[in-house]
Amino acid sequence: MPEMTLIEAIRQAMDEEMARDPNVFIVGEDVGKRGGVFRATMGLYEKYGESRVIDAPLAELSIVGVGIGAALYGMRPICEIQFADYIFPAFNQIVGEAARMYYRSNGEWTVPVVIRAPYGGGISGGLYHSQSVEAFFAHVPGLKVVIPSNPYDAKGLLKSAIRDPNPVMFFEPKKGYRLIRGEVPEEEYLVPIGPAKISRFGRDVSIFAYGMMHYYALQAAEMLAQEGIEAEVVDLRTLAPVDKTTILESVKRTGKALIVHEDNLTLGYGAEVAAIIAEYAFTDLDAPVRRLAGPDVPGVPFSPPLQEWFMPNPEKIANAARELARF
Amino acid sequence: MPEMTLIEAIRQAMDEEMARDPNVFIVGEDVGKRGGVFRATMGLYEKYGESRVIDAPLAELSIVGVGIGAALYGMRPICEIQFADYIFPAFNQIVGEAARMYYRSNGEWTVPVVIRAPYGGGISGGLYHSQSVEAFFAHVPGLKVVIPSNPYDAKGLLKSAIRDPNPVMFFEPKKGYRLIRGEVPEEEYLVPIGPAKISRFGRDVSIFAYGMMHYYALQAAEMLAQEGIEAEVVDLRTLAPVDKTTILESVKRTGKALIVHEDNLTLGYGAEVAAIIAEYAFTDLDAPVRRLAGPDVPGVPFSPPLQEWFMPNPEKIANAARELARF
Amino acid sequence: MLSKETKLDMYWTMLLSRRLDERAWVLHRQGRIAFHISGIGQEAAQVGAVFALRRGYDWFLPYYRDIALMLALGYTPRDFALSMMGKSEDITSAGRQMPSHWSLRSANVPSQSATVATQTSHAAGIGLAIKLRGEDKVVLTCIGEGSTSQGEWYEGVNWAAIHRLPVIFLVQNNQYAISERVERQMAVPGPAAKACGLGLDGREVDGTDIFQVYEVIAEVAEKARRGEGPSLIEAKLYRITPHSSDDDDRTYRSREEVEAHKKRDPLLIAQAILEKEGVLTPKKLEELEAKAKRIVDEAVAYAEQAPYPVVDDNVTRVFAGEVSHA
Amino acid sequence: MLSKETKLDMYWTMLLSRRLDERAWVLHRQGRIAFHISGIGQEAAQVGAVFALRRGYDWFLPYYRDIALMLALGYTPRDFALSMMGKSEDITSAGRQMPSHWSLRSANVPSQSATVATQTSHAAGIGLAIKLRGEDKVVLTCIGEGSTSQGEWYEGVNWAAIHRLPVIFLVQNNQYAISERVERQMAVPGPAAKACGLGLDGREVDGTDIFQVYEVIAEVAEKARRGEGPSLIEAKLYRITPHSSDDDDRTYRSREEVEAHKKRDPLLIAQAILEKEGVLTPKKLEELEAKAKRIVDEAVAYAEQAPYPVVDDNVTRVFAGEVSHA
Ligand SMILES: Cc1ncc(C[n+]2csc(CCOP(=O)(O)OP(=O)(O)O)c2C)c(N)n1
Ligand SMILES: Cc1ncc(C[n+]2csc(CCOP(=O)(O)OP(=O)(O)O)c2C)c(N)n1
Ligand SMILES: [Mg+2]
Ligand SMILES: [Mg+2]
Repeated sequence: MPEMTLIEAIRQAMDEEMARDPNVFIVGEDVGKRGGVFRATMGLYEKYGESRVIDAPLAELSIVGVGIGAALYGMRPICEIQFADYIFPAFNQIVGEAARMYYRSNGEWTVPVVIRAPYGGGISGGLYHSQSVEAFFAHVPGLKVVIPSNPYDAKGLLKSAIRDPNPVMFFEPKKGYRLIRGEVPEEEYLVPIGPAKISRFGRDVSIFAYGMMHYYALQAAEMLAQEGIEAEVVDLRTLAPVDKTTILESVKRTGKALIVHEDNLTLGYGAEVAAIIAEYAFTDLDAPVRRLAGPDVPGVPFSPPLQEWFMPNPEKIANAARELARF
Repeated sequence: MPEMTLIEAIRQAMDEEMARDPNVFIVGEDVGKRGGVFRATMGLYEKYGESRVIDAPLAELSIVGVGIGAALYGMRPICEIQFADYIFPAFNQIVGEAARMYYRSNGEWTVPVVIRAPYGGGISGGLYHSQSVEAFFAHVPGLKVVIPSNPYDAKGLLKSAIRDPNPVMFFEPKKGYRLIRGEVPEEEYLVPIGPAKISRFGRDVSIFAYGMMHYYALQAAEMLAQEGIEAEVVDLRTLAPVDKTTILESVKRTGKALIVHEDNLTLGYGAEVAAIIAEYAFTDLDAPVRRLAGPDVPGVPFSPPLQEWFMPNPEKIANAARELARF
Repeated sequence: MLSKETKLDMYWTMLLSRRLDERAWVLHRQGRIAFHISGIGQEAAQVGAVFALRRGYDWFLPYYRDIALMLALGYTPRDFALSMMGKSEDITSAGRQMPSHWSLRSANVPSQSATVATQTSHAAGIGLAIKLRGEDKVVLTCIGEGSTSQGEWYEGVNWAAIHRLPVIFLVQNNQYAISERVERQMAVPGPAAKACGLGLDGREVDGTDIFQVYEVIAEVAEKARRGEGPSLIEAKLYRITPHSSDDDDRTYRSREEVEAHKKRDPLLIAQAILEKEGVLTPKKLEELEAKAKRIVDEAVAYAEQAPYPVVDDNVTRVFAGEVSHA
Repeated sequence: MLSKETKLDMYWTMLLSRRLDERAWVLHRQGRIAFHISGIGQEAAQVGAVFALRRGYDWFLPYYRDIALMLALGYTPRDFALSMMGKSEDITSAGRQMPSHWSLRSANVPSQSATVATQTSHAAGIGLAIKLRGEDKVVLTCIGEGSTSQGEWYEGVNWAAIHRLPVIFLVQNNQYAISERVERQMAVPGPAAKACGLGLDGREVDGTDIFQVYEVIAEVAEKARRGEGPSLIEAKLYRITPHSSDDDDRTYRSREEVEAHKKRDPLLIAQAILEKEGVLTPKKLEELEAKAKRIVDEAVAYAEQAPYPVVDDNVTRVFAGEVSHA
């Protein structure tokens, strides 16, 4: 199987779906000749032309609003938001319109739109090029929220997202774009939206993570294994709808839960996972439910030591998991 | 002490603060001659004139953005969003700008703005006039989030909010505007932003709520008392920053926690309260942490039986608390 | 040239809308419905626009005052009555949405929210899809003049202008946004004046004259079909009623002002034109009035006995594709 | 009339900005800084505007390319170097923000984010506060032409137009938004043409000629002070560098195009004017160049040895008023 980077897998997913379905098109800032500021759409403008790879005006609200309109008409738009940080101007369209169209029309109208955005810190991006925004959207019924942690999943999940009749928020850990490599089959495959994946089995403590933090969690588990602590690592992958079953089964096995994300702690995605565990796995627990997250400050600072302080990393994850395992 | 309604207390708070500080002004849709669609600003246009009670263009983003600008200059704007449902167009300004100004400038700039919005369901408002939006903002470091449940607190907290050097989101349970009455002292007072309040002591189960749900929780506690179940009711009042101490002390006493809100369940504010309890009160707990919330659908439906199904009420709260007390 | 039959049909649609709308106010006063928002005074703009387009083919993104527009598209008084009362058979949303939040798949009317201006970029997106597919459909989207203050509105129109999309932006300028007059919304005389800054054709039309509206919309629709891009049409009219059943307009405008505008009632103007042309006789008018009353009576009676939605699986379903909608 | 000294001072500010900006590119190539975004080619518009206003009195909401504007306001090369390297003494944010996210309390420059167009409504709000207090201050806010596609921008300008606020909206039209040409952003020839739809004065100026910019801004500032409202000024210029240190502009524009524009370098244009007027001699120029080099060298040297911020209580503090900022 060929190995490729995360961003190559994402590009391949779009390429294949555009070849398969003439209704699929891309709209976003600099997605055309430039191929996207991260090069996710590189080569697609040349291959599919400017009517299917559309350079949008610098206005996220209408990138999404126009996408919704085209989707209502039967197209399959992929809206690229250049950085997740710039998704807020489109918040009203995503939360108030895309998420509610199916429900409010009693199923008469659907909005099959995919909204892709690179997210996350650790890239010296400061407050406005580092943000994690998944919690806002995972709170909204009617949206699916997907975050891949590796090329295989990224490709399979993005293809599923493009075919999904519902709006899907697809957040890509940009620090991993070129860092994370993995095998991707040549033949066509899909990864279903919904199920989480246990990416490493263990009996001592469950670590729940996604995106870049899942990549780090696996590294932390390696470190712990050398100390004799067997961490189970769960890649949540689909944040909404949440896969309660996998989460609860894992906690049943280990009795201990650590949730990791780079988004800030308060009402970050970990709050929901912790709440689910506290309600439905109460009798399985033999330690407090722990969250390791970005601190509650308004964004990732730019300066190296401050960024380092903000971001969870394999060491911090290992420390938190170790402490929990020893509880 | 004179008795008054929730909305009268809110109006009085603004009136007093405008009289006290010439920098305080109101900006929003229909706040002038019309006195606001809920009449919160009734009489203030006549008293303070059109330069201090400003009818804004129909555009929430700039209601907040203009408020932020004026606040940077040293004014104390109160921005009224006509319904909480219409706050999303201003999301970028609130989350990206107001919340971060102090932090990103290392304290050089502050944004003393109050953003008021009526929220909540049960008023036949359907998907777009019923929403609870507090969880989005409570997730954002740099914002204070306040929800009063009675006239006394509403007045005291709003006056504190207006004097606060930070951006404060002030959400008002609109179903209670005229329904909830209470005594309000003639003399000047403030209620500090921060502390929750134990509004009824009990030993069997803690019910955490705010706004309209707190009003219902007290009614539920009355019903339970007749059955011999003593529920403790905690009015969270300030959602951000959260008052962990009061929450944890209450759980220590009762060993059982029920969190109630009308916002939908997943990643609603209850998730954070549950996660805090699951982490810091683990050894005090003798039952699963329970959440009672609006179902995970994209908004409160309009039709009476559907609205009834969506909304928590005293009976539903009593049922959940009873079950928990008997665990 | 419009045929006599068509003219009569246009008049009839306005009349039916008016009588239905008036009945809604009565039902609200009687406590039989929770809410009403009115299109009275705006029927000419709405019906004139629809008749200039191809029903069942072109696309429509209306706003909450577009009762008459919806009736012209095939939505019935019974549909409206069911929706007002939140009954299960409400075809727009099965009772989930407040009334006047339209949706009608059969007439290419996507579901609308209450959040003003959100439909503008949807209209552009539909226009883009039409252009991408090389079709000759046209999109009409309506909005109030106050709502053109939203950045949303501007962004949607800008898209259509840049890509020369087949979209007609019809602004129903009724001079108020709840209590706020148009001078609080913009520093230009009216929405049509905004067109020059956006790079599309902008025109004003007397929105109380259904035939003038028809002419203008027909003309710009033809342009759109020829690939000559979008237009912004401002229909000047007046909101004769309070903003909604929750409003009390005496706090912000005089009775004299409202009375003066009632003299420019679009229904009376159309009636006068058609009487003069001999299309409408007193007898015909009486017939139509009786028919409208009967239809509205029946609609309300039907809706009142119709069942409420029940709480079942359907009510918790938030995603398409979980069941097959065969 | 500008004095010789002032003209020389204007030139000097442009020159210093240019040399500092060039050094940033070098530092980035050397891996000594993480990021740079350039103002090269835009200095005339920025410096011309500041000199037409009252520093320390009027208010400024710049955008990320406004290095020269900031230097004109008293921000120093050392300040910039500290910020580029995320050092503790960075006066804009103590290392929290990326470079070029300006803030300078002493010069009435509120802290800026990276999210384009957000400063526009802030500028209107400051203008409103000035008007409410009856003062004669003026607000200048800058933005790129691409960013005027944001609904945000429109809403902010609309406020200023409605209330006739003392705000100057300076659009630096450098013809690209990253890779997208202005035709992808709007259906009018340029941002100045948007003014007619918003109801304010709109003008174009040659943004490569510092003295023309000065004249126009001085004139509209005077108008604003007299209570005659806001203006929209489009400075036509060209982005000579790639968008930022992360960009590769060869993917979307030809080298010939860029070279052609280098001939309209605002620094050379100002130099030619001043040489012709006898204000600038070869000797003086040499002096200034040497001085600029010295200042930039020192700034970089200082910043490189300066300490990083430490993780202390200050870094977790998100609310004002928890401590007294005495
Ligand atoms: C984003 C948003 N903000 C506020 C409202 C509340 N609201 C409903 S209608 C209305 C006035 C609309 O005025 P206009 O656009 O002129 O339309 P009209 O009602 O006069 O036809 C307002 C403020 C809303 N629906 N959406
Ligand atoms: C809301 C938002 N979306 C996207 C970006 C990413 N971005 C930064 S600069 C830029 C282009 C801006 O172009 P223009 O306004 O013309 O200014 P210029 O950079 O050309 O000076 C983009 C898309 C951003 N900063 N903010
Ligand atoms: Mg109106
Ligand atoms: Mg540009």
